[in-house]
Amino acid sequence: MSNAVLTGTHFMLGDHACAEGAIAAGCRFFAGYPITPATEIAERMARRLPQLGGVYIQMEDELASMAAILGASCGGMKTMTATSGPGLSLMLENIGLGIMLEIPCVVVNVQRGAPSTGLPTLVGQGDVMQARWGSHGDYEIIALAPSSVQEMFDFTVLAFNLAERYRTPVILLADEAVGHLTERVVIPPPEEIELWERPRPTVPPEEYLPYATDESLIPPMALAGEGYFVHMTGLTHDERGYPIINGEAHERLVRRLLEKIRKHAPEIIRYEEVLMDDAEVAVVSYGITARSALRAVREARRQGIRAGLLRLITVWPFPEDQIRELSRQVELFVVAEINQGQIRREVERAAAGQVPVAGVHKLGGTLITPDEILEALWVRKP
Amino acid sequence: MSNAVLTGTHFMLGDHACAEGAIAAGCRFFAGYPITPATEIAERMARRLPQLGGVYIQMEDELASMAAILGASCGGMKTMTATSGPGLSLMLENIGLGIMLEIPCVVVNVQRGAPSTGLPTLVGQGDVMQARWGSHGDYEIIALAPSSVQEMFDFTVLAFNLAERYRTPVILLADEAVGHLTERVVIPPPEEIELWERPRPTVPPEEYLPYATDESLIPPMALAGEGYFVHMTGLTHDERGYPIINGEAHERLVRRLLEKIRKHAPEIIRYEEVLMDDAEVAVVSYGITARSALRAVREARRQGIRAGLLRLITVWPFPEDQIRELSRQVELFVVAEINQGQIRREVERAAAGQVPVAGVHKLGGTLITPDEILEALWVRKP
Amino acid sequence: MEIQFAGFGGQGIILAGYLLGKAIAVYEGKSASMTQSYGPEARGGACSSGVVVSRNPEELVDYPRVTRPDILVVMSQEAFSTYLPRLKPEGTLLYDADLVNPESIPEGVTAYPVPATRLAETEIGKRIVANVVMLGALVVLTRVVSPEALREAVRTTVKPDYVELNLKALEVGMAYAQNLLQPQEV
Amino acid sequence: MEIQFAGFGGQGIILAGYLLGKAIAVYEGKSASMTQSYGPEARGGACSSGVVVSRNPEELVDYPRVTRPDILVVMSQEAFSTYLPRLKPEGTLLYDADLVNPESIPEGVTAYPVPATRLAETEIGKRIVANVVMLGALVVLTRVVSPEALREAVRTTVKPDYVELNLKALEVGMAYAQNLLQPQEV
Amino acid sequence: MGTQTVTPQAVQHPYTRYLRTDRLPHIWCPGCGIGIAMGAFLAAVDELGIPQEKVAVVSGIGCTGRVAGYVKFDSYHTTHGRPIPFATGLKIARPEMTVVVFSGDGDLVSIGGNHLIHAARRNIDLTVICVNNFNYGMTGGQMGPTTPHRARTTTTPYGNLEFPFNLPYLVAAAGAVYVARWTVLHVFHLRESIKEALQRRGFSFIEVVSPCPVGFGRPNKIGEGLEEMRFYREHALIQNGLHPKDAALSFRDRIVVGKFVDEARPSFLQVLEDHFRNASRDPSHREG
Amino acid sequence: MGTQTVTPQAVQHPYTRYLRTDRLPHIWCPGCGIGIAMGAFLAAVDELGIPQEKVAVVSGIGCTGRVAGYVKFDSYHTTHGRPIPFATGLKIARPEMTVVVFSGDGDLVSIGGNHLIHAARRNIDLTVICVNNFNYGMTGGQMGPTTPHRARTTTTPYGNLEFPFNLPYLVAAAGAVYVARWTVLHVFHLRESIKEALQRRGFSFIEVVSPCPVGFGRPNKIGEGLEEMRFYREHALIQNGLHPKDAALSFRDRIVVGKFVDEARPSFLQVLEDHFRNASRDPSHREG
Amino acid sequence: MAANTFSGNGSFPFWREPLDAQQIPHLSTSITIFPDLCKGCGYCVEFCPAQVLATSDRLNAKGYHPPEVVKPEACTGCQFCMRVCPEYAIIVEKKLEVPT
Amino acid sequence: MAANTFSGNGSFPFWREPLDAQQIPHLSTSITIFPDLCKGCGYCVEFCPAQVLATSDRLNAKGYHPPEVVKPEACTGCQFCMRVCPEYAIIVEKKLEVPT
Ligand SMILES: Cc1ncc(C[n+]2csc(CCOP(=O)(O)OP(=O)(O)O)c2C)c(N)n1
Ligand SMILES: Cc1ncc(C[n+]2csc(CCOP(=O)(O)OP(=O)(O)O)c2C)c(N)n1
Ligand code: SF4
Ligand code: SF4
Ligand code: SF4
Ligand code: SF4
Ligand code: SF4
Ligand code: SF4
Ligand SMILES: [Mg+2]
Ligand SMILES: [Mg+2]
Repeated sequence: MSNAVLTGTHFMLGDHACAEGAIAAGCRFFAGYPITPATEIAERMARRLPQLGGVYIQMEDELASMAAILGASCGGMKTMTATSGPGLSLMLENIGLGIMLEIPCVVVNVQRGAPSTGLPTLVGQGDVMQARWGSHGDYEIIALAPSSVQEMFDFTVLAFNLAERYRTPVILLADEAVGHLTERVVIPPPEEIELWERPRPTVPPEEYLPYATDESLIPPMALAGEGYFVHMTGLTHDERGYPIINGEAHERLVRRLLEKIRKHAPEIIRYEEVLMDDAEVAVVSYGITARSALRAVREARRQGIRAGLLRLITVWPFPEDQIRELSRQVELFVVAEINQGQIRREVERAAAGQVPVAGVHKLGGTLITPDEILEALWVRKP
Repeated sequence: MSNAVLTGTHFMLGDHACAEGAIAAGCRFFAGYPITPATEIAERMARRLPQLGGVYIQMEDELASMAAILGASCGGMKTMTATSGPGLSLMLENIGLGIMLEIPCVVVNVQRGAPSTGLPTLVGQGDVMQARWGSHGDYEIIALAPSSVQEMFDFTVLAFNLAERYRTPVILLADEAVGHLTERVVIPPPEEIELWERPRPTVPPEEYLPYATDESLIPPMALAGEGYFVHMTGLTHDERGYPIINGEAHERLVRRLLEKIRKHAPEIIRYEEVLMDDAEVAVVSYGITARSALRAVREARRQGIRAGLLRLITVWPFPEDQIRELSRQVELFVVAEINQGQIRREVERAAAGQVPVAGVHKLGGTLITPDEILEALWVRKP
Repeated sequence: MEIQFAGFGGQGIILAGYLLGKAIAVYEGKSASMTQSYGPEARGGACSSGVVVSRNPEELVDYPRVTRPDILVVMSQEAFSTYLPRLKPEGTLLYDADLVNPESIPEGVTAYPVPATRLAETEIGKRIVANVVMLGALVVLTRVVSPEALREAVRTTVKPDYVELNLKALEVGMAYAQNLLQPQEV
Repeated sequence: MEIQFAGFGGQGIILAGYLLGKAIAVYEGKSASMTQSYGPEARGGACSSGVVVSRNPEELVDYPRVTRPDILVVMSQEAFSTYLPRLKPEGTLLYDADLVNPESIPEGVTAYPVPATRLAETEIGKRIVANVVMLGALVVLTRVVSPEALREAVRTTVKPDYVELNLKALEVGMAYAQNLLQPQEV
Repeated sequence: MGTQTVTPQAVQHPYTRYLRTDRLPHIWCPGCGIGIAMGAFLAAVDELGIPQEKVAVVSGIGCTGRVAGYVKFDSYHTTHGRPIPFATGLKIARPEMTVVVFSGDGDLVSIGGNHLIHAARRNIDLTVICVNNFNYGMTGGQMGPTTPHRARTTTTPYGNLEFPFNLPYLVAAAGAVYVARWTVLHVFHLRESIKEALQRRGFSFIEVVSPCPVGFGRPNKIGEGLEEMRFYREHALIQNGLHPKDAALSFRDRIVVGKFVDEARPSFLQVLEDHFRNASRDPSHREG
Repeated sequence: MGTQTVTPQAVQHPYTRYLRTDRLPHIWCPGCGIGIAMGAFLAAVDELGIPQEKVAVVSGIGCTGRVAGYVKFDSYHTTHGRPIPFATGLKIARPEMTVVVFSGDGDLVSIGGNHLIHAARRNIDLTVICVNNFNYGMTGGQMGPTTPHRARTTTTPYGNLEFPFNLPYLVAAAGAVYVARWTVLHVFHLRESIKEALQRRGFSFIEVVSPCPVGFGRPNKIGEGLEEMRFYREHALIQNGLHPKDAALSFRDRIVVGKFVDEARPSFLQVLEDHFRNASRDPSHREG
Repeated sequence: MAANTFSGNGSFPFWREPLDAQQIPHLSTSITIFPDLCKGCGYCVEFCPAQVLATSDRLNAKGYHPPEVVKPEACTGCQFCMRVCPEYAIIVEKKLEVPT
Repeated sequence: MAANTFSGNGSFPFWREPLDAQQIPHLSTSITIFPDLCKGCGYCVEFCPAQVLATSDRLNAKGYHPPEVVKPEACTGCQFCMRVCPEYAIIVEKKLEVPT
């Protein structure tokens, strides 16, 4: 187990950094199915996990991969899968199961140009709304968008921590450009990597109610083989985990699942503000595009525009309150993202007509350049 | 073929009316997989289609069902599948393929309580955002929400018409309550049922460019076996249908796919307004819930509240302009839907802070009652 | 107007609702909606159906679920206990006299015992038509629909081989109900 | 500072970018990003890699794709034609003298022919290290990184059995470049 | 002769300790065979003396899928078709546990067919008990991949166009090391067979032919469960060791039962153990 | 002896009229066998004289999946794993067309495995040509369900833990009526076999063993395609009529090829035709 | 054989007094039937190799006719009835004979 | 056998003049090689049953050594080379001998 955490400075591929982040977070089970541009995560896990007594299993498809990481997590392992858009579309039903059963796990989507097979080798950021709404029914999800290779490492660790703490699948919403980028990564010594673990029952099996919660709304999780005889079902269930088919029970359960995330949103939500203090124009961006946005904002400042950057780290939950707050400060929002304007819709909703919202969008295949964003900043008001 | 259109007055199950609507629209191929509460559609098709020389095929799962209706549509048939949330989650990848290849077909989702297996036999309206965003990448979709058994018939016919005219998969977003409702249905004589057909090439094969379009943005579709030697791919493609992997081509293709729907949105979008002329409060609702909303609005009028109903027929494209318009008229929007507030978000965005937006929501299993909506109408401003 | 049928799966509760709804909606041209519900069991579970008739024949029933029935027909003890509290204060109750023991019936409610299952067995020889016997009684006791409309619904719904049987069951129910009413009328 | 490598799949174009990026980012502590791109072919298609070095060593490279390279290294004719127009007006060009025929080089550009593939074949006996020979030349001709950092990158990257070979290739490239510069210096 | 009164504890049904008794009675129809199959499984666990907390049951969706909700083990009622990959993950995480997949023919062979064959191929250490009632019971009796040719169901009102799988053959061809079929009438054979399967390393598969009077008996005019069971009595033929290719079931004809395959091949977890030995020698984590 | 100059038309390659020549050269690597397999298919169509507009080719995603993009038939490049159900719909809509699924082992047997066995079961009238290169070529050489035990790929750096399918056995057990395997070196046998398969009613399956020097040859130290083809020459053994259960491939050992199954069973479309006769007699559309 | 009485507080909430309590002579096997669990499938009666059981006239709460023991002396203790009952409504215990 | 010349405007845009044009005596079979299509896999050379072909020294535009005809008289017209070439770079036609 000595080389579980590769402490030191590396020049590393984004996808590899993600794999190393998972390993550093304690992930010892990876089930996956190859897909460009996420394959390198699987390949790295296939080489690394057996060295650490962990298991890499290549499943027959993404449906199976997602089901397998849920099963292994019920057995107590920290588990992950990685895919791209087409594979994510296949995982959605079981992501819903993970949410309903409250099983911690991490799902990586290295986004590529889409829809359909689209542009397998080229960048896209078009799966943002899918991450939030792709599975049927109502739920809340946590999704993180790394902008650098370092963040591929850091946010993967964070994704595991959030998954464990809130007992929920967490999506690492990367993109091809970050996944296929090679940069310096500093991996800290293990003792400096903070790890959170899922809540576990403190009562004996007779007293254990698998889905009873305190005000945290997060039920402690008994693992298979511990004598708790847990029952988990994707049907609407009561505190014992038993199916109960009526509207009241559903309201109780699903409301708690929603509130579990919403209530903790203030501690989950993360973003970075650059030059926002006195900004009159706020660029909102995330993932690879946030880097272009950063250059654009700096350049705008040089040109005398009071621009700032709000970089989303958690794309979901979306920092609505912060946008609402900023609506009182700035005169314009510019949302830059490689899609038709998915987060722009969220900004529009939160800005609620207080401030105009412009967008810089491409549909995939090429990065948005700093100049393209800069141009939008010059048009203060649409 | 004599009894293809069951002209006359019937007392019919919603699911059965959907099947009859499909048959009346000319659907002769149904591929499906049973799931409550959509199974009765399949069962009806299984009995009826063979009588008409059509084919019912039960596939091994929903992935296969969706792929099969795409394939059969390329062969020139009008095709349909029907499922509920869990099945829809499995169809998403190939719905994306249908959008990318521009294949007309109809996908019925009789929504039930969700997420996950949830409440198989009880109502839900939680798959609205999924219908719009469930498949990876950017696209636009058409989704219709019937409120009565008659509309299960009528909107299925309409769904086929829209699918054919715009060369795109169309979702009939029904719900368990409507699907399992039995009411009077009047089926008109065949000659009174207007049917639209997909555009077909008028040029000989040598001159045919499968994805070249005029200003309609809808390319004419050559069918298999006609000597056009079409090639269709889910990869980003050019006008010949050949793969081309770069950002410009992607921008061109996906932009057209988006604009194909957006440009025609005014003729696609349908809604019904009841008592809206002088309304100060607008209730926005759809599907089964719109019926409660209607009673609530009528009752509110009796009680002296100037309430009106905006009932969505096309949930997607969403009638943003109409909401924007109404924002100048009404003092409050109340959105009633059996989910956490999915369409409420759209109303909020379109209302852009001009008018407050309240919601009456349940998460599934029970209908929203007229009284519950009425109560929200009394609270004029939040 | 709301009519609720309730009993066990297998008793034809759904068909009863369907026939009544069809008679009203198709053969009397009113607007009616019928809903149904059952438990997870494929057989033997609780089962109910409801018919809501619109005040205005031109208008769709706005809220199609039965909330407070005007008429309640129960064919099991469990159904009796579950649904009686929902019956309107002045409502009408029909119950299968052999399957339901109506411990206490609220004042204001008009209650009719109809031994539909027994009548089906003895008069027709087919337990399975108890639901239609009940419908026959219902039509006489409540006049919610005309006998002829109900007959037409039977004719166009059940398999051709069973039409006669079911029409006979209707008559049996009607005749029994007529008798029930007789003393009051005389 | 932007450096672009381009050629065919199989020439080690990606590894060249990686080694350079690693030398800069890890062993000289600057901030550098490396990107790569290739066509749909698994083998033999066009292939390129790019390294962008941040002006400020503390700061992440903001836009990590090469847009206008300061230095261009091409190892195929196709790569030459594709990438030359993007080279900065005052940029530096290295090309494999046997694989590229640089029809016309814009004024302002400093161009160095380096027969890396031939040197790799003749001096090392392994065509496969042409990329590292090219890197050796690059380090001397452009001073974009120190030779020692590059050596360290080689040592920590290639499989142990191949370290010597690659270090030798570096020296061969450096020596060749030294010679190239000599006449100018003298 | 005389009457003896015993304490209630003494007449506990042997299955009681393995059941979530607060959820009984179960929802299965009169004459449904799933309860018999579940009982045989409980008896097998009991007789093997496997510690209760070391057993996990994973089901998909369907009438049979409800088994997970009744057994008092760690039990998971997953999504339709996915119990096998879920169980695969669970087993790898908890190799010391006995992980059993208990589900229906539609769940395991229709929507879940791919996982079934791949699990057999990789010889993952699971026992799969598949209740074959020739239809989708839960959704009301539609045809499925085991429905006999020409049989009637709600989606084959004119008779089934398709041909059913011969499950033992399919699973054997995919790589299962233990394959058997029994009807629920063969309740003792079934129990013994489950015991054997639970003791094997690798992928074992038991098909349990079972009456579904509602979904299959009624539309095919077979009648109630009792008639179906009588049919098993008259038509079942035990042929242990028969090559599974000859074990096809046909509609209302001979029912071949028995143990068809019982072979040794290194299981996934066995190979994995070796593998760790190799892998842990590889220190490579170069990024080049 | 002498030189004759002929017109360009005279030296058209016989495949040219079946190719989208504006898309050539294809993207396959030097030594890749997919081009050979595609050629054999084109030759088969040509020799059978099937009208070009009556042939449709459906592929999934993968190197082999690119076939749909090169052949000048109605051709569909669908999603990964789904060409068979897509083709099923197409064939039912266009029964007069010859519908061929041409795809890779990963596409058809890994993610698409369920459709493969169900298509075989229902004996739908399709010919499936599966290029087995023992790995996922397109994504850069990962293991798949045909990768030999212990073989190395990018996701089995210590050797493959799992066991591969014996594809002919699997597909035969599922119900295919025509099953054969050839290597691309057996290019004439392959062509003849494809001709046979195209003439059969029902589900036919041909496995084509093919070199993938990049994804499989290199990591397994086999070398280039040429070495792989030499291996086929030395190790292939034609055994027509062999029971498919004995046709397993093992790593670097004998390669059994031949036609293993050629049986008659009513195809899906044949049964459907009968069915219409029955069904059209049923006027029922009662809603009760 | 012993007929067992069991009324209440055990784990199966629906278990009531066995139908045949007090009626059956005790041998070395005891058969306990919980009639209210029965769904009347008839398997126990049909497949008892010794015709020990018969369908009773009594209707249980669910409306089914549970079995009763009619030939106790013939019982071999094979437990087939217990194993084949889908409702776990029968218990057969093999015991040493307990003299009264 | 005839060696064919083909330059341009056909359907394969990359087909150029055959490598061996003008060099080969014509028999009843003609072999046409399109060297610029070749990716140098060596299959045609290796598996020609009559060793008619050999790898040439020439490098084509893609950097591969295409085959050349070295023993034309041995060609049996079996077409194996044509069928096994993954690039469709060889055409073998069987013809009636055409006297010059
Ligand atoms: C994705 C999905 N598709 C369909 C269903 C609906 N469904 C539930 S159970 C079932 C079939 C069950 O059949 P089987 O596995 O044979 O179990 P049985 O009920 O016969 O025991 C189906 C189709 C579902 N729950 N999820
Ligand atoms: C849903 C989905 N998952 C994964 C992929 C990535 N993918 C593309 S091709 C392929 C494997 C192809 O292997 P095979 O079918 O054997 O074809 P080959 O390239 O070997 O010819 C994979 C995994 C995808 N496109 N879609
Ligand atoms: S429907 Fe069939 S399988 Fe389901 S419980 Fe009833 S008898 Fe059993
Ligand atoms: S990667 Fe393999 S299968 Fe793909 S083109 Fe190259 S050799 Fe062929
Ligand atoms: S134990 Fe055996 S013999 Fe005794 S009653 Fe039961 S089945 Fe009959
Ligand atoms: S086997 Fe059980 S359920 Fe069936 S009749 Fe006997 S006691 Fe009743
Ligand atoms: S046709 Fe046959 S003999 Fe002639 S060159 Fe080709 S392979 Fe050799
Ligand atoms: S077979 Fe074709 S590609 Fe291969 S060497 Fe011969 S001509 Fe070249
Ligand atoms: Mg079943
Ligand atoms: Mg492959």
